[in-house]
Amino acid sequence: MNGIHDMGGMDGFGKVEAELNEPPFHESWEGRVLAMQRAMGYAGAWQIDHGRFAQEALPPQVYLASSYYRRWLLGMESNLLERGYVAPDEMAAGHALRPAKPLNRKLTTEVVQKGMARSSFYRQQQGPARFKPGDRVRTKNFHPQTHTRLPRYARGKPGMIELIHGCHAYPDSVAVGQGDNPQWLYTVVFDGRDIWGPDADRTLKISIDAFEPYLEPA
Amino acid sequence: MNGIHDMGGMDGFGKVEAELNEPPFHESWEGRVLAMQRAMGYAGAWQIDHGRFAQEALPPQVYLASSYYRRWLLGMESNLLERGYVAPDEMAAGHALRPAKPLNRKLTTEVVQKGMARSSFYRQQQGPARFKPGDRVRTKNFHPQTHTRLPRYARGKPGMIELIHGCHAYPDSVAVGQGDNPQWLYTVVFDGRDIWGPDADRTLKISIDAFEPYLEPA
Amino acid sequence: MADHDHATDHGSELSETQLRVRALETILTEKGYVDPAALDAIVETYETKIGPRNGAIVVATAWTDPAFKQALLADATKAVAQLGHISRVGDHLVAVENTPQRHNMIVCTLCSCYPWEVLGLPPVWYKSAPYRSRAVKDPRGVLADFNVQLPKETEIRVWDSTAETRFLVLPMRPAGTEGWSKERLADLVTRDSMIGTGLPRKPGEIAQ
Amino acid sequence: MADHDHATDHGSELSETQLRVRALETILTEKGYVDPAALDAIVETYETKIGPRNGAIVVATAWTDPAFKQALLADATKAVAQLGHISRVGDHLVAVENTPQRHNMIVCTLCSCYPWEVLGLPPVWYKSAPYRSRAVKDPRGVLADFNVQLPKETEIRVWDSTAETRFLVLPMRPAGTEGWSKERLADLVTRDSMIGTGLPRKPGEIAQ
Repeated sequence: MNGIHDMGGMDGFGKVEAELNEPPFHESWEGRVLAMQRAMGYAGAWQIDHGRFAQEALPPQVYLASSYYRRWLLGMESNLLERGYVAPDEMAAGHALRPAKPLNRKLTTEVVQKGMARSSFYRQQQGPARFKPGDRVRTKNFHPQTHTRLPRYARGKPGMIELIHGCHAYPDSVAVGQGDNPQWLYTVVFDGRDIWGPDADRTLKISIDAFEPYLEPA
Repeated sequence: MNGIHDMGGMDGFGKVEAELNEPPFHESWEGRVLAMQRAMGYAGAWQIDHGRFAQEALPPQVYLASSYYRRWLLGMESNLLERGYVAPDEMAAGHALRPAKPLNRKLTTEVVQKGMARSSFYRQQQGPARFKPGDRVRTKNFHPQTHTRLPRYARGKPGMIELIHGCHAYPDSVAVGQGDNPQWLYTVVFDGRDIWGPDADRTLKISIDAFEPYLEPA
Repeated sequence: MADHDHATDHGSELSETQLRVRALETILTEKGYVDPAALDAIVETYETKIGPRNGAIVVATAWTDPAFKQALLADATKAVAQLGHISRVGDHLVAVENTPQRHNMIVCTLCSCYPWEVLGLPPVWYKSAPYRSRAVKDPRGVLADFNVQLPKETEIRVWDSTAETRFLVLPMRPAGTEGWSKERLADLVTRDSMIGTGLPRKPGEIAQ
Repeated sequence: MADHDHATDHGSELSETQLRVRALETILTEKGYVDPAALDAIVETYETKIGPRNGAIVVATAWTDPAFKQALLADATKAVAQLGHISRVGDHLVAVENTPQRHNMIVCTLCSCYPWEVLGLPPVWYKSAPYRSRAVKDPRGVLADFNVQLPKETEIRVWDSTAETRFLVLPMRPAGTEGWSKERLADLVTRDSMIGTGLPRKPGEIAQ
């Protein structure tokens, strides 16, 4: 979806301001939100793109007015409700009011202490890769109402395949409950002027990681 | 600039909700803001595109969180300050602390009662029109940090000249203090699928009014 | 939609804006830039004199006078000025005609440009992010929000008012209005039907 | 940047969020979905174990061991895993090398993807709208915000992390560090130099 989250190339947000000696968390609730999200992910309650889609679907004014972990909280709440892990009356009561929906597994202290690796998104390939490094491609111009990982600024643009990352679960399918639908993933590099026009910085190259359905030969 | 104001084609804002029997103003201050803006415009304090640019330059989170007339207020305040009509200490004090900067004229009750027409934006042509109705064109792909009236969704897109509106003051120049720089103005019509991709409503045509520098032959 | 000022931090939100506007008017008045009586007159004009009835008369005239309709579609600024009932018409007005084949809808995605002279002040929804963002991409979805459904094959033409041109939709005259007076026809012409988010009332929908 | 919850209406803003998070943890615990002790362990892990020192060791190793550098650039996931000092490395790590001709910078415009295993939690600025919006369009302007100025002719390559691939910048080894130990070199490697918004410290910039 063309949500406010897709902000690459927007103007008006001001300078980047770094904080000296920034702590891992600014408020203790932030750590709890992160940890709950990790635990629910480990349990298989939803996938990373469901988490992203839920945040993207926040009204733009809410998205911009909320801090990073506040957005995680709001996204997590909507996934919990939407998928039936928590009911609205439970959310309102602040307590469980009925039995849990079963989950695959539960995150324990032992698992955490052994070290939690990020999931792998590699999937069995469904066919040969359509492109190889060096190929000229053009990104498609599409504007789905649903989750996609092709940013607006990079749609309908000519670029070149630079890296091939194997076959990955396809976020556009995963987020709408249509399964992994594995797709080849490439790093596609663009000249800054093809993206931003002739006045762009001439030394700028931009790459995205693009799934094969985002691309057509150029 | 690619500000939040350029929201054509964004998702996530929800349904359009009309208000029954909506009054002209919801709060009395709204009318005062509108009237001050009209009075300052009549006086020649700034032009309409300066007013627009000042609103576009509001931080996106402020823009979205502010009502229409609140944005007018914030834009007007920034034009008053930036152009030296009011000094920051006067704004803070809520009173004039020094003499006014001269203005061309002052809006009086008589002028209002005779009926205030909108300004004309017609300007003397600087050369022949480059395009005529029926011509195929392509909008340019550019992303200025400054004011422009070519929306992002319509950049780099093929279209057709439909109407020619004569020569007009050019907002991209006016807003940055480079004068009227008159340009031919056209209505350019696009097929919805050229804008939004193959899944777009097949019955959709979109037009914008585009100044000649926005266009190249296709 | 109530005006609600989220930009301020704590309580009494409206009064923050109100105080700020009052202070500004004080400064501009003391500086001699504005005359409060003239501001009153402007507010009064928009509250009482300029509204969609102006546009409705234009539409009703076009429905009953073929020569005027032709003139309106050729040069709306000039045609409306000659009609005489609107005291002053700015330049750059364009009228676009709905037909069985094509439905027109007006938006300003970049700000909220609107033909004030013929329609009065724009409604809040017209200036809102939902309308500005969706009208160009999903006009049938927007029409559904207004409970308007058009035939699937009707072309939807969205006019994005990106310059100073202002657009007025000339809706189709409802059936069953043969012989009606201009004034009676004007009662059928809603504001939304001149923006393209609505259709004119049908004869049965107004008091006889 | 202080965390400030503008989304709520009146006063005690942080406590609204805090209460909401506590309620959620209560529900999820009562439901049996989460174990508070495991949540404690996760928080502790991010607060104490996972941080940019992990990445700094990777970089320092690449600076001192040509075979490792080659392996890192060929397959960072595998190379880092074999290094062994990071307990678990997820798949999909890619290292990109700065050279006199090319400077790399990492961003995630769509959310805030970041190589947590090697750099720890991302700083607030990395997740902020100013960085996400500007890095792809005006990277030299962003570098200026970090007081970094690169030669005009240096290619700036911005990697937008739009999939699960995570990128680690391998900065150039500062001059004057011949014969330094891996540990001493690692002290030169800042977090920002591995994101591409900074450069490694010079020998004179750290305590001897």
